[in-house]
Amino acid sequence: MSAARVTSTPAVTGPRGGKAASHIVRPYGDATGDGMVQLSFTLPLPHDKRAEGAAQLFASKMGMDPAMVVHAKAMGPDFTFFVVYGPVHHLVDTRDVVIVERDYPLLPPKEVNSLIKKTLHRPLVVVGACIGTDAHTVGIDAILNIKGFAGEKGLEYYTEITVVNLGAQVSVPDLVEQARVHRADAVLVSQVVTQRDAHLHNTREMSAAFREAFPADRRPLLVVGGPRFDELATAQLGVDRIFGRGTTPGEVASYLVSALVPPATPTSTTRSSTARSTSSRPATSRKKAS
Amino acid sequence: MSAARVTSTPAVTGPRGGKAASHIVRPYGDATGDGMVQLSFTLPLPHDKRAEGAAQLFASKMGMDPAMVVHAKAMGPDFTFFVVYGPVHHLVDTRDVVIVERDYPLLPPKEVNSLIKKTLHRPLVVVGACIGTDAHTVGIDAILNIKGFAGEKGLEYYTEITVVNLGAQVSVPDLVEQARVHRADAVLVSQVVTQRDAHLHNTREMSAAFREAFPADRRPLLVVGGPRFDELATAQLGVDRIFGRGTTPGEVASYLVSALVPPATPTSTTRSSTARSTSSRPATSRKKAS
Amino acid sequence: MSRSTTEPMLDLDPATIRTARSLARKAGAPVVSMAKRHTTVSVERAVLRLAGLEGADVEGIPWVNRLVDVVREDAGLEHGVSLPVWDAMLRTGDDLLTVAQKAAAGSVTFRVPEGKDATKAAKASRAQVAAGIRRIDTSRRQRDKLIAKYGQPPAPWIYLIVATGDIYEDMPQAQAAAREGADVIAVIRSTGQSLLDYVPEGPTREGYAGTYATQANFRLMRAALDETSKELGRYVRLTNYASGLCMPEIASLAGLERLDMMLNDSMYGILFRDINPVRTFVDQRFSRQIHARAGIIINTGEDNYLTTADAVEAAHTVTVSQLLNEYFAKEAGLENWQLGLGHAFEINPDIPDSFRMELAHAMLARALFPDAPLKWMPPTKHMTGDVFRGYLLDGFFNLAGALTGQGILLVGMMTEAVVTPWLSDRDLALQNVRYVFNAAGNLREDFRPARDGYIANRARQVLGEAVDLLDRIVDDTLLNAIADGTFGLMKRPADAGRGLDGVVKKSSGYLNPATDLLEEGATR
Amino acid sequence: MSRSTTEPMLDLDPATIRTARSLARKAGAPVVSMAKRHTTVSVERAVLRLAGLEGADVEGIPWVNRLVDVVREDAGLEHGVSLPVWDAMLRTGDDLLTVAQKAAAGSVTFRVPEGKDATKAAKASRAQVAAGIRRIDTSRRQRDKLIAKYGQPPAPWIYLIVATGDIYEDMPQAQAAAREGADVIAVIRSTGQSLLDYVPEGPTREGYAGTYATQANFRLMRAALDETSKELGRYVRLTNYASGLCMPEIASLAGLERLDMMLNDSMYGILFRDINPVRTFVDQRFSRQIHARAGIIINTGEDNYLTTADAVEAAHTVTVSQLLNEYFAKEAGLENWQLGLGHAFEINPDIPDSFRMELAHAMLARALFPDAPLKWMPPTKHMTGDVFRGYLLDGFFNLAGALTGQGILLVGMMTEAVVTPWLSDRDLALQNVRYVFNAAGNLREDFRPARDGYIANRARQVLGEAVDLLDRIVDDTLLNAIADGTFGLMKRPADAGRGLDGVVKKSSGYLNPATDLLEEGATR
Ligand code: B12
Ligand code: B12
Ligand SMILES: Cc1ncc(COP(=O)(O)O)c(C=O)c1O
Ligand SMILES: Cc1ncc(COP(=O)(O)O)c(C=O)c1O
Repeated sequence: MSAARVTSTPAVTGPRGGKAASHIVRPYGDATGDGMVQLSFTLPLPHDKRAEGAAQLFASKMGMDPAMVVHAKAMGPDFTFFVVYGPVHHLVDTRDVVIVERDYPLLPPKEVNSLIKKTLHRPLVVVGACIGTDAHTVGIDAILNIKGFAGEKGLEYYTEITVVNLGAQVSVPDLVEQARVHRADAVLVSQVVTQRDAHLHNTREMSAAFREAFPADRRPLLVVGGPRFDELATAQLGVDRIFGRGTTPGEVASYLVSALVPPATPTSTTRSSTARSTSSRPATSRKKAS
Repeated sequence: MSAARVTSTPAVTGPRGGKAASHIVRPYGDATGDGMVQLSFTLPLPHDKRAEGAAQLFASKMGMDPAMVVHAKAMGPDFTFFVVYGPVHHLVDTRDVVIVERDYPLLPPKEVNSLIKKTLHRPLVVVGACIGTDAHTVGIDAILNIKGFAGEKGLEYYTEITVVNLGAQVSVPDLVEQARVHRADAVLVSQVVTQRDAHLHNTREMSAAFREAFPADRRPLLVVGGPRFDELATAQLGVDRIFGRGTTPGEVASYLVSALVPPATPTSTTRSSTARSTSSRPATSRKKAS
Repeated sequence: MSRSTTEPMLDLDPATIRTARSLARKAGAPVVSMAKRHTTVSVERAVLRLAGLEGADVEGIPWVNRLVDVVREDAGLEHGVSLPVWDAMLRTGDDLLTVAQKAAAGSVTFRVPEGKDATKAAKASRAQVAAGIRRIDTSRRQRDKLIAKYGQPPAPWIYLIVATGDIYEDMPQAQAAAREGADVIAVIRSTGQSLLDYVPEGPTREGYAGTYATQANFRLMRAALDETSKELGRYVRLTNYASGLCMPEIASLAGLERLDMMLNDSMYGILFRDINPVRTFVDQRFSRQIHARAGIIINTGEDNYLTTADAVEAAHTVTVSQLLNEYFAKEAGLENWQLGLGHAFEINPDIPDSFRMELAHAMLARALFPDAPLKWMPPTKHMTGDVFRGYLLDGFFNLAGALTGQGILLVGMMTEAVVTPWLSDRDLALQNVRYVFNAAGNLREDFRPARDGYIANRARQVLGEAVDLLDRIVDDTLLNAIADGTFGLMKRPADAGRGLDGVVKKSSGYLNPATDLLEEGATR
Repeated sequence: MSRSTTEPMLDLDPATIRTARSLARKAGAPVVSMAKRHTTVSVERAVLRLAGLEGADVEGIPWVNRLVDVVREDAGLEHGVSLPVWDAMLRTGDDLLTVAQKAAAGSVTFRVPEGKDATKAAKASRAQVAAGIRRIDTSRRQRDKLIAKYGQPPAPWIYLIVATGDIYEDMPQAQAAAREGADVIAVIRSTGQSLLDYVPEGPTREGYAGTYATQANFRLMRAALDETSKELGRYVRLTNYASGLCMPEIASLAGLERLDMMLNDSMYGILFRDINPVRTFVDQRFSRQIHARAGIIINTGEDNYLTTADAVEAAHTVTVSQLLNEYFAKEAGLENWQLGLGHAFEINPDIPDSFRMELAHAMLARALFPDAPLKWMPPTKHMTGDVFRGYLLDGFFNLAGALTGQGILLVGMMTEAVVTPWLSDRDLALQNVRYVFNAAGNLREDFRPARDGYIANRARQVLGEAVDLLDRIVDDTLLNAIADGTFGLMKRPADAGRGLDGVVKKSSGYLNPATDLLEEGATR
């Protein structure tokens, strides 16, 4: 069977300037600098020439020039679907890109365990849940359950981490209560449903409740995750860290020790400016944001 | 078989404001005003967090906010492909949309024929060709051949139109020569290959040659067509009319009589400002642009 | 694709199939008898709804909730609500609504009547509930009439979802979807509804990723689709969800308002909403009795298991669940044509021969339940933000549906991993269905898996594993199997989960006129 | 998908197949004898190229063109260039390049030698041309060695196009495509090249929608792919186009530079480039003799007909053309494994059963040419700007390829109707191929069209129409059929079209050492 050979790990060598030193990039269709993109959308207009013109105008407002309306299809009498191709003039300077760098070393489970043991002298307690009416547990389970994710074992596998997984549809008061009962060092919350910004509302409600329920120096570390979060939004949401699409348990474990356990090995000091900025725990128990 | 019932002529009634009187529109994902679009492109960057950030930044420059990078895939070591979803803040005022309105009445073949007969007293001569190295004849043939397009017969079907179809790969000098030999009233040129703007270069070369070869009042009407032309570009390209994607022979025939034959019935006077503006033929033989 | 063409043969051993069915019966029977020994607050509220009690108090708490709560406080629920309530009505001369209002106000108290009082109360309650049952019968006859008039759409029925959260947005979107070719419209429910221990009242406009199921919303949408059915000359079916803590009430409302299909799985609420298993099985039995009476087609939820468990490893759990769902359904009076047993195209597409394995699983279901419509669910778990790949995958899902003769095709959306479906997603998705069925629907004639080939062997293997698992379940009880994470890897012990406090053991004097009418097939 | 599985049977009548082949021979034979009676300027230039004449003058006009033009002026071409040129070399003692330069400068004149001079010139030319033929033989041996070392990739071979217009861009893109899974890389030619009556010289960077085919470009790309073959442990084939006015020269350069496959159709240039039919058939015969010798696989162009004619109505013209291409190829010495006969997935996807009809056509080709690799071309005509729909259609094209065991799969691009392929289009397209072959490649085992079913009937019908058409062609001659618009609806009379003035009737004293060596299978 040929599929065995058609490997899924292509290795394209950039034809023109793929390796260019420049920080300024534009989309690449078939040649460096051509800026080509594909766009599709619906306009609430009946399909006619004017609608196609409106689609073109809209695409040109997005920076496509010339915007080629290559497909237009009526969807009933009031809507038209468009596919548009063309070059976009915007440039991106990769130095302007703000991301949450991994500002902690990735540690294997063994090291995580021994760090906790050596420094905390007790297991680190993690309470996890899907809050609100969200019942998507696969994501949080991927982080917490032994089975894990992407070949990495989940936090339950770590001998020095005690995991309390509350499951789905946990109300915020229940979560706060359970965190108190289990003396949680960290609370891990998952939010997958994002319609009408449900994930943002729920997260803010959750962080406010913890802030109210705990004195600043006793509040557990607040971590949220889910496929549609902006990892930069920690300050707005009042949490300590956000994890997005494709997070692995090892990353979370490594982050937790770096945040909760004084480091045994020196770690990078280029922490993102937002991380932990909302926390006011003593630096001994948690590494402060720089 | 169910497919027979799944008709291809849906008739969606706009849930929210599909019929709103407003001229201001935005894309519609699942609700009026949500502004949602889908975008895909490649950046010449290796796939990592920074590249995803760059994709997000690029999309936000296009007006998406928040821009959700929902898919990122390495294509070799130097390129990453992205799919981005999100709402765009740009609005389109449909009154700003400039289109080439059909500024002539659509006439059935019979009327076209009788108009020519009555007024010109001789057949109208049309010379058609694909110029340059373009060998895509299907488009021009759709307009010229009897067989036609989209259920409409081509110009050869019109008893009062004489069609000389030169086929593909015709050089500009040959075209000018043939137009002279056949005393063409109109020259119809097709351009389908658009790579490196071949269609624009070829069209400009063609119109310049005709301008040089003919005195202004004897120059044939110059019409170009092809799937990627901007119908508004007549002035830049030096032609009298441009036809795009999905043109039908009936439209072309109707245009030709309206442009070349004094109207028997009064037609609309709201001609687009660019149409025929480059012509200086006497108004008796051609209707002038307003 | 015509049903008359030679069915591809899997050559399954009929004895094994019989074994599987009898094991399912053995595994299910204890649960049924447990269900018969209990009632729940929602079952009792459903009885009141059938008796015609509608509306809610100023806080939006339905009168049925108010009434059942007070009865429970005053007299307990072991005897059901009917005896205490109709006893009170007879005593006060008030109608049902007035008694409910008085109960809420604390101006009436309830007792369990005895002797003649009990007989009178029983009779009165039966008469009043029977009127509700007759309304269900009328709805069913009306549906039958419309279908007789318009004709049945050929299989598979195209099933599309609307999910705006606002019934007034849902209606035109549903009508549009019907015009575009949908045979069935499902109105997705708001994420939170299944955890509410009451059914919201009135038309609603603010659901989350779905619209609340209310009697008023049912009525509005049914009317909208009746209008469109007329316009199209084709009966457009309406679907909702008989799940969550109010399953019996929702089922009753569906019967009254002529919904045509209901999502109704025997274990979904347990596994995916953490609803108490006993509560679920009790509620489920009542709901299915209603569905049976109402001529509603149920859709079961085996597809859900494959979103949390692996579709290859857990393939046999789907089969087991289908057999259990079948047993519970039949026990409740449903017929084969009402069993939209669920299964899904959820195998990791990177696995070699994944498509053929999908065919094997789909054909196994087809072979085991030849007379059930089967509901074929599209890929969700392995959909990603790569919408192009997603569109292709949905095309192969459609092809599998065509090749294996599925009855109900839930149309897949390329944006599955991104957003709830957009208008254009539905349009593109229907275009995909159209292409596949039009271009390749009849390919089924040319599809003849070898009797000993990959597909037949895989089907036999899954059936074998299903029998083994059923064997173990019979040994250890179904409730324990559920507690152990057998289904969808979710562990749900029988003594945990929501709604347990709404479960009540029946006394020997328990009366439920609705159940009686349903089980007797009576109209008065 | 493994070739060993039971081939689905079409049950075609062997007698009809024999009739079809013998009619094709009858239709083609007059054209072959016409071809044998003529030579062309390009055939003569190819002889000089085989003799080692490379390079161009300051204006970029290749020396072979300069030389042939002067010879033609001085002595006519009826005798071929070889006698006059080697006669001049023997007379002047100059080497080939010097003679060419002198000819261009007008400092040498040519004559047709006679008697002993003729014998000497003939001998000398044969010796020098034989060296070129031996270089072709060496290339072929080297290819065989590499394939022996790396092994043959399993069918279908994944065929990808690069088309940047710049050989230095093409190289890394081709290498990338190979790493992503391509077995065959085709470098598309610039739109204008086929109309040039000379082969450009040197590496080129400015093609239009494709890159010029030059000897230097061939060499550069072959080296780049050899490097990648080594890296991947898999022989990556290189393809170009032996078409247009320089077909014989391009074929010769391909043989010399170890290209592995060449687009080379007997009628493409006539129909789609308006090249004179006689010119084409003469050039084609010589080209194919070279390809036969070089072990090059040809790809024919039947797919093109379906872009101008309707794929259902004109299905039989594809079959007819395949049979003619086969006849001409065999006559020129090509073997079955070298016949990449073309066909395409171009039926309007809105037609009912379009996919099954595609299968019927593809299986017909498979059944008629069981030992030829067959080149399966993706949808182009019915692709639109709806790239989602296009991606789905390409998926079904891939599936048809898998189900019918095609040998060479030209990968379809979702942007077909929009732009020449982007980097991401190729990546997405390969992902599509991977999914289909991985998930459903083996479905071929389960695909058994009934002997009297839709598919078999359609195949029989097309074969019947092909036989009828061949009958008419035999009656009326192939040249007239071409003039009448039989193929691709293009009307091309035998006395029109480009390059006619480059056709020369051979005299009785005509000499072509290359043809002699090729026909004799000699090396000296
Ligand atoms: C599986 C699934 C379900 C299952 C859930 C089973 C379960 N027990 O989890 C079932 C079938 C029950 C279900 C139901 C519904 N679903 Co659902 N479902 C999905 C599906 C197919 C996959 C989600 C998933 O499991 N992904 C795999 C995991 C591993 O990825 P992940 O969640 O992103 O997690 C990773 C990271 O985000 C991160 N992470 C996530 N959480 C956390 C937390 C922490 C602390 C950290 C550190 C990291 C982290 O780490 C994980 C590993 O990398 C998606 C579609 C899709 N393909 O994405 C729809 C989807 C999520 N569902 C959706 C909806 C709307 C629903 C319903 C509400 C529909 C309805 N109205 O009935 C219901 C109700 C659910 C509810 N009340 O919440 C929508 C959400 C739309 C939106 N953006 O708002 C989606 C996108 C489908 C769609 N397009 O409509 N669903
Ligand atoms: C058919 C086809 C061919 C056939 C052409 C046969 C023929 N005799 O015409 C063949 C196989 C020969 C061919 C070859 C090539 N093709 Co081609 N081909 C196509 C294809 C599949 C369809 C084009 C078509 O027939 N459309 C149908 C007609 C009816 O539509 P139309 O041309 O738009 O015409 C309509 C309107 O535009 C308008 N119109 C057009 N002309 C005129 C003129 C006038 C006066 C008026 C009034 C109106 C009018 O009216 C018509 C009816 O509505 C397209 C892909 C696609 N699906 O679009 C590629 C495509 C056009 N080809 C392409 C290319 C690159 C080539 C090649 C150059 C590839 C190569 N390097 O070998 C070659 C060489 C051709 C050359 N020298 O020009 C590219 C062009 C890319 C670009 N945008 O620059 C495309 C888009 C494919 C791709 N994605 O790469 N091709
Ligand atoms: C079988 C079944 N029941 C019910 C539901 C709906 O769930 P909820 O009860 O949350 O509305 C689903 C969701 O897909 C389902 O599959
Ligand atoms: C058979 C065949 N030959 C040649 C070509 C290339 O054409 P050109 O001669 O214009 O390079 C094609 C184009 O697809 C083809 O199909």
